[in-house]
Amino acid sequence: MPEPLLSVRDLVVEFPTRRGVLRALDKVSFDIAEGEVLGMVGESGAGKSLTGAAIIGLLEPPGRIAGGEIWLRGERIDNLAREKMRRIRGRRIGMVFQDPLTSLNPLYTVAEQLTETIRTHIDVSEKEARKRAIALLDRVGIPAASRRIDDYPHHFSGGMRQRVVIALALAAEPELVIADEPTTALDVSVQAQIIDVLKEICAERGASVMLITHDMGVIAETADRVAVLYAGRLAEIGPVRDVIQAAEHPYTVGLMGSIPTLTQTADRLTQIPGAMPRLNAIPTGCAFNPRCTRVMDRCRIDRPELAARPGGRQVSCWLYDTAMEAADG
Amino acid sequence: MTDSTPEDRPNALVRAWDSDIAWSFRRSPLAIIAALVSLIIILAAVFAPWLAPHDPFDPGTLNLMDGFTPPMEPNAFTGNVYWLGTDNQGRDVFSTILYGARISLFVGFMAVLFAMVLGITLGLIAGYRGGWLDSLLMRVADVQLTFPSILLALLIFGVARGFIPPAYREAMAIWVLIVAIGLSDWVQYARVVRGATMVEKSKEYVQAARVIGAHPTKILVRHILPNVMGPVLVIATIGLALAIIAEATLSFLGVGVPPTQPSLGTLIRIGQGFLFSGEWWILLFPSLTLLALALSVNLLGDWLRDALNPRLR
Amino acid sequence: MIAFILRRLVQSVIVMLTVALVAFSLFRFVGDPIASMVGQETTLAERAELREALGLNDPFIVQFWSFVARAATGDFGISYRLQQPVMELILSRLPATLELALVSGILAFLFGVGFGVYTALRRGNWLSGSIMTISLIGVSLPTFLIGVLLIWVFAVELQWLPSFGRGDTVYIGDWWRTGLLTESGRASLILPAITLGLYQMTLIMRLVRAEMLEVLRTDYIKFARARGLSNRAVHFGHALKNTLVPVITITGLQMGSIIAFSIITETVFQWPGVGALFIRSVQFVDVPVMAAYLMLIALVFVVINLVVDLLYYAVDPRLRVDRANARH
Amino acid sequence: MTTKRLLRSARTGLVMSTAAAALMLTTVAVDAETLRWARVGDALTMDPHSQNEGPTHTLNHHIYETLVGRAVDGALTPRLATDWGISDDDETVWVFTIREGVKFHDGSDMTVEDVVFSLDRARTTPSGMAALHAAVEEVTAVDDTTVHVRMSGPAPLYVQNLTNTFIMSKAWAEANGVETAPNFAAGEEAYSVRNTNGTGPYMLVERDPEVRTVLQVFEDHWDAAPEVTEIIYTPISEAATRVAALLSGEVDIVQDVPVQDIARLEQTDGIRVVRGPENRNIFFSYDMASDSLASSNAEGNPFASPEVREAMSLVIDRNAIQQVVMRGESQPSAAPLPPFVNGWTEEMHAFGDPDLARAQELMAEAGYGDGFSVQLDCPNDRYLNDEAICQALVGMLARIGVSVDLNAQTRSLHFPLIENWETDFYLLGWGVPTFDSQYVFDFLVHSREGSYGAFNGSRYSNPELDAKIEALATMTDLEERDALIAEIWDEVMEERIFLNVHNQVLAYAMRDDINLDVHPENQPRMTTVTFD
Repeated sequence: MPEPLLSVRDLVVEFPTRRGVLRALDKVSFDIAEGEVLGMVGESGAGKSLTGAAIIGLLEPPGRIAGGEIWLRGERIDNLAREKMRRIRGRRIGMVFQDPLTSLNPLYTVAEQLTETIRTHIDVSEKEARKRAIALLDRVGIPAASRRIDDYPHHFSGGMRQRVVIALALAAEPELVIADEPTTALDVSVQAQIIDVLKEICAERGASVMLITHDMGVIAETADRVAVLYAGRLAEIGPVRDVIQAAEHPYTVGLMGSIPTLTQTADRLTQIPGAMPRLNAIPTGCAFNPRCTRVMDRCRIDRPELAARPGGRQVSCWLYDTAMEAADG
Repeated sequence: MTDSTPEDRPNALVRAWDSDIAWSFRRSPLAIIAALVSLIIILAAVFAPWLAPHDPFDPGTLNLMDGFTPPMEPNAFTGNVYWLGTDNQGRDVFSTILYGARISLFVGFMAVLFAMVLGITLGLIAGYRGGWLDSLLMRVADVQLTFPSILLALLIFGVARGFIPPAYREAMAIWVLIVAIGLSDWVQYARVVRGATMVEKSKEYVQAARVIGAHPTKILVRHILPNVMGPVLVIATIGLALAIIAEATLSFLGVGVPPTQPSLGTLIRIGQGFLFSGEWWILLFPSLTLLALALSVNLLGDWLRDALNPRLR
Repeated sequence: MIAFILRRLVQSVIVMLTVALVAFSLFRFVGDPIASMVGQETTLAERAELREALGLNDPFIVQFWSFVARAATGDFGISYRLQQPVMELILSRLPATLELALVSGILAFLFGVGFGVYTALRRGNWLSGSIMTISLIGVSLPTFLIGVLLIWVFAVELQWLPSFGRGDTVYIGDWWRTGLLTESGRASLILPAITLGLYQMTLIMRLVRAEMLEVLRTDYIKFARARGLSNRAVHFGHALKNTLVPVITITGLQMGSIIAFSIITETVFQWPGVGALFIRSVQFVDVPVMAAYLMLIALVFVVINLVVDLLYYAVDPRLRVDRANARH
Repeated sequence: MTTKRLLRSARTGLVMSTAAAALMLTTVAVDAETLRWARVGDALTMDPHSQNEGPTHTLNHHIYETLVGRAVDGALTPRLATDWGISDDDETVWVFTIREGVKFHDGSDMTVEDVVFSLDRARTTPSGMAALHAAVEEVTAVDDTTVHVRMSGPAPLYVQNLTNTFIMSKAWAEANGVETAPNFAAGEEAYSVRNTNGTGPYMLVERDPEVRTVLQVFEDHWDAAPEVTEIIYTPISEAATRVAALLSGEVDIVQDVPVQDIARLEQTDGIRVVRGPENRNIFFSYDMASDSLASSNAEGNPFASPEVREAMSLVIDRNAIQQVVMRGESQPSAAPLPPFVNGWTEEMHAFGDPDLARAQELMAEAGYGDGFSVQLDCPNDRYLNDEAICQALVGMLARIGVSVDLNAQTRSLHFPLIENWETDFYLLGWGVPTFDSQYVFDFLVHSREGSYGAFNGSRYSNPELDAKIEALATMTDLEERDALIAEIWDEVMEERIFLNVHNQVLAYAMRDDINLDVHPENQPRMTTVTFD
């Protein structure tokens, strides 16, 4: 098996607060292979964005990585010196944020922001950087890129701005792009275009993508594999087709109830009664147990670990405990 | 209130003690010291008549010959001893500071109250009515904001002098001062309240209230004021410190309370004349008191601002 | 752009007229100018005569109108006290005040921004905590006391710096007398500039810190970090520039305050500027000077507001959207 | 334009050089010939006749000269007049013999024509000096050295009025359009406000009102050359700053020394303080005539009661005010006139110890046993420690139940209250430039009518006394006149129109190698300065 591009092992992210330490990510492990698109889904507050922030090293204090490891192409990056990590950001891991309206500094032209990013990471002349920037804008689908490059962000529409943001994230040709809900803030009409642009350009450059979203439709269309987060824990991970068609974790099953409409988001899981627990009130055992339709006694006591399943899938649920299955069988 | 069971009270106390604000307070030594210092000065000022060994505002009890007694030393003529010495009128500096702080705090609190009431009222009106009235009020606020407060106070004093008959000027001086200082500080309250009002007024319950004929302003007040309490409290705290300093500054310009009933600022203005003459205590002690008071109130305001702004926590 | 400036100018004229009316009417109540104009021997009849000659008995509106009409041509009459044309008097004092205000303003701005940025970036370390606390002393003591204490320490005890006045001055052009070009002029400027600038510095510092913290939390800063930009580029290229937009506005508006507070600083340091002139004029009820001073302050505000608007315009491209849209 | 430029650059050069010396601070002993002189306020104008005001005269005395001067002891001395007297032929004519060989600063000779012109200018409105020359009918030059001043009647003391009336050049005044004193209402600046051409020992070389004035010695002056060859005159309004400037060596003489700093300055190395009585007394007065007081809660007018006035005089502790408020720097006195002035007596001056019991008795007798309230109006920037004196009185009066609201404010607000009869109770200081009691009577005692009683804030009006006061003006028999003055004073003291506090004592602080005496009218002459 080839070495994965990104490997996250038992990642723990904690927030110390005055009422004790909150564990926002609890032993999250997953890999992203070269050229792969990994979707990451979950309700708001499940820890999707935190995972992205932890990988790129931009957790906001007082949040901190309290355990686990993050490897990028065989190099451990979660404990790098600040300056070394900075060199990885943008150059090897790019990031696209949710809201294109606020992601761009309003006081600088697109050209200034692009060339600044390019020249931070690649030793090229101002002129060359500008040339690359124009090409990049052209590639992400900005019409008349050579003219519009000198416009300020507010001159662009939301969709166009997100294209600019994608161009910026890809400006230094990173190997991995973390896209944190790249379409949520956009008009429905342009969402698909943006996803297409992102997917195409990454594929073209061989960059892997970690696509964070709560839009199952996007995942279904775009991702190779999908990871499902619940209350800071990975519930299930596996190839998109398999997970969608035959979800194993009861939570995922509920989540997939929203798929048929495609446009519906997973924000409101009317299918599953109750709400995701707050971080300071995660029940013992399986975090999902109070809402689970198939809850067992054990779920309330022991926490299920992520366990391998056939077809490259992994699930953390006692339903699939090998010992149990063996006992059942 | 009246029907609360006895158990409710400790609960409320526990809740208050447990609240984020209290927690942040307990964790900030600076805030604790500042609060202690302000509290001590405020209490000392409030209870000045009981705490002060002398009543410096009762001229009949003063003995001029007690003047310029150094701290803790007997007076050359009368043999009287005063903790912090006496000033040029034979007033006990310690007592005068307590009574002076009383005046300063009174002016400060009343000026803040005046600014607050004016600002909140105008903010509500501007935010609720909108339209030309809003534009007008906000233009006035803009101009007001650029117009230096001390000039404004000087002008108000000028006008007041024209309208108040000479016989009442002295008695009215403190109120004129309060209005002058308060009037230069209402804009901030107005802006905060206006913003909150504009948000609230579009909400359904206000519309609903309108439909059923209830006076929406009542509802607005009930809903908006709790929302803006935080920022208003911060503005008011900082405003209190500013008002106390403004009063001191104005007394230097000859606009202020009568010297027979001096505020801290007036005491400093008077004490300043003794900087080179050797009677350092007349200047030092009132200045230290004012510094301690204004600094601790400012620090409290600072802390409050950070504590009430969850995004900065 | 032109429409914008025109609109501004119309507003300015209205503001100026209002200030003129306010100033003029207020000063009718400040005191009796005759009393300070004449000696103790002047008879009541002579006083009445002078009052009549000065037009002080005319109806209010007549006095106001003649005031505005003449003010529009820069004629504010002659000072009752110094018997000099008010305009000339003010122009001769203005450079002193402007130099003081400008130097204090620049000092306040530089130190305010510097400290503000530092305390925002190094939140929680002891030095920024100390800066925050110590800076509060600047706003917790009245300006006049700070001035007097500075004189005591630096002029009387240490004898490092002059205690009063402007030192040597030289003329630039026909009427601008500057103290910036001589050593004693610069030495004389230090204490008053500190006294005057301390308060503003604290304000600016706090504002910069608050704005900076706010900006540092924005998405575009996060995005800039995510692109691997250096801390330097993020803090000073991106965060600071965005912070400066509101800071410039407030600092600009504070210039008005600086000029007003120079009344106190100038009095303490016997600085020969318009502030000292104004407060002396108030004492002597020199109405023409007082009125002209207020008009001048109003004018300064109007100009500052305009400059701030234009600066805003230069710093924040979003405001230029009007023009761009207008072309489409 | 070129001349203007040249002048300006010359001026700049001068500023540079003089101030360069000032810059040395204490490191280098200042050039013995330059004197840096600071006081609280500036001269209002350089015009010799425009303002009858102390600081204005003080500065102008260095540039212009008067016919007669006043010595430190109050005696008249020859100046531009070498001799003067009432004509033997006509008792209404004053004869002045004018000094010869006197030159103006522009090089022209001073003539009797200039004297006549100057006296005429001084007595014509809008001159501020006109009131002092109200009795003059005509001024004529009799010959090259003699000038006659014809009065409307006998005026034995007229010469006393001349000590501040300066002589200026007629030709210069005509050339510059300042034939009359500047008029406030004229709306433009008169040339003479910032330019001078006198005969005095110093020439004006730089005039920046309220900032700095530079005088240089006039080489062609008729009198002996003074030791001080250059004067840099700087007003410093803040007391602390003024003292600081002296302590730091930035000025050589401070004229208005705050009383509390005198002792400290005397102990400071390198600084000496000289002091002397000023021709100015400080007193309280009150509305004695109105039916009731605007600011009082009392029935009727308590000040109308002689018992109340006596009680107040018994409760004021002048010695305590002198010792504490004035730091010993005053002459406590019950006499409402300075001791130099003709008419002053030891008897008027004397006062007993405060007698609280008797005062309380008197209050009860007057029907005010429970006291009353009243507002005291007080200036806070005119006299030495004026506000503190008022404050002290507030304390003393409280002991007889008089509850006083103190309204202390700037002079421009205070004095109109007296002039317009808007105050019930006030503080006033009075200087007597003529050194004669008549001046006091005219302004403070005579009923307010015509040119009389402008500062009679007590509303006191006594026709008999008025007649006596008016008679004083024309009496030539000085003994008889002095007797009448004593008679008037007896009445005034009896009525207790004034509650006098003290006479002011002046103190000048200076570098300790400078010698300068205190001038009773607070008009020090730098020509009299000598250096050790």
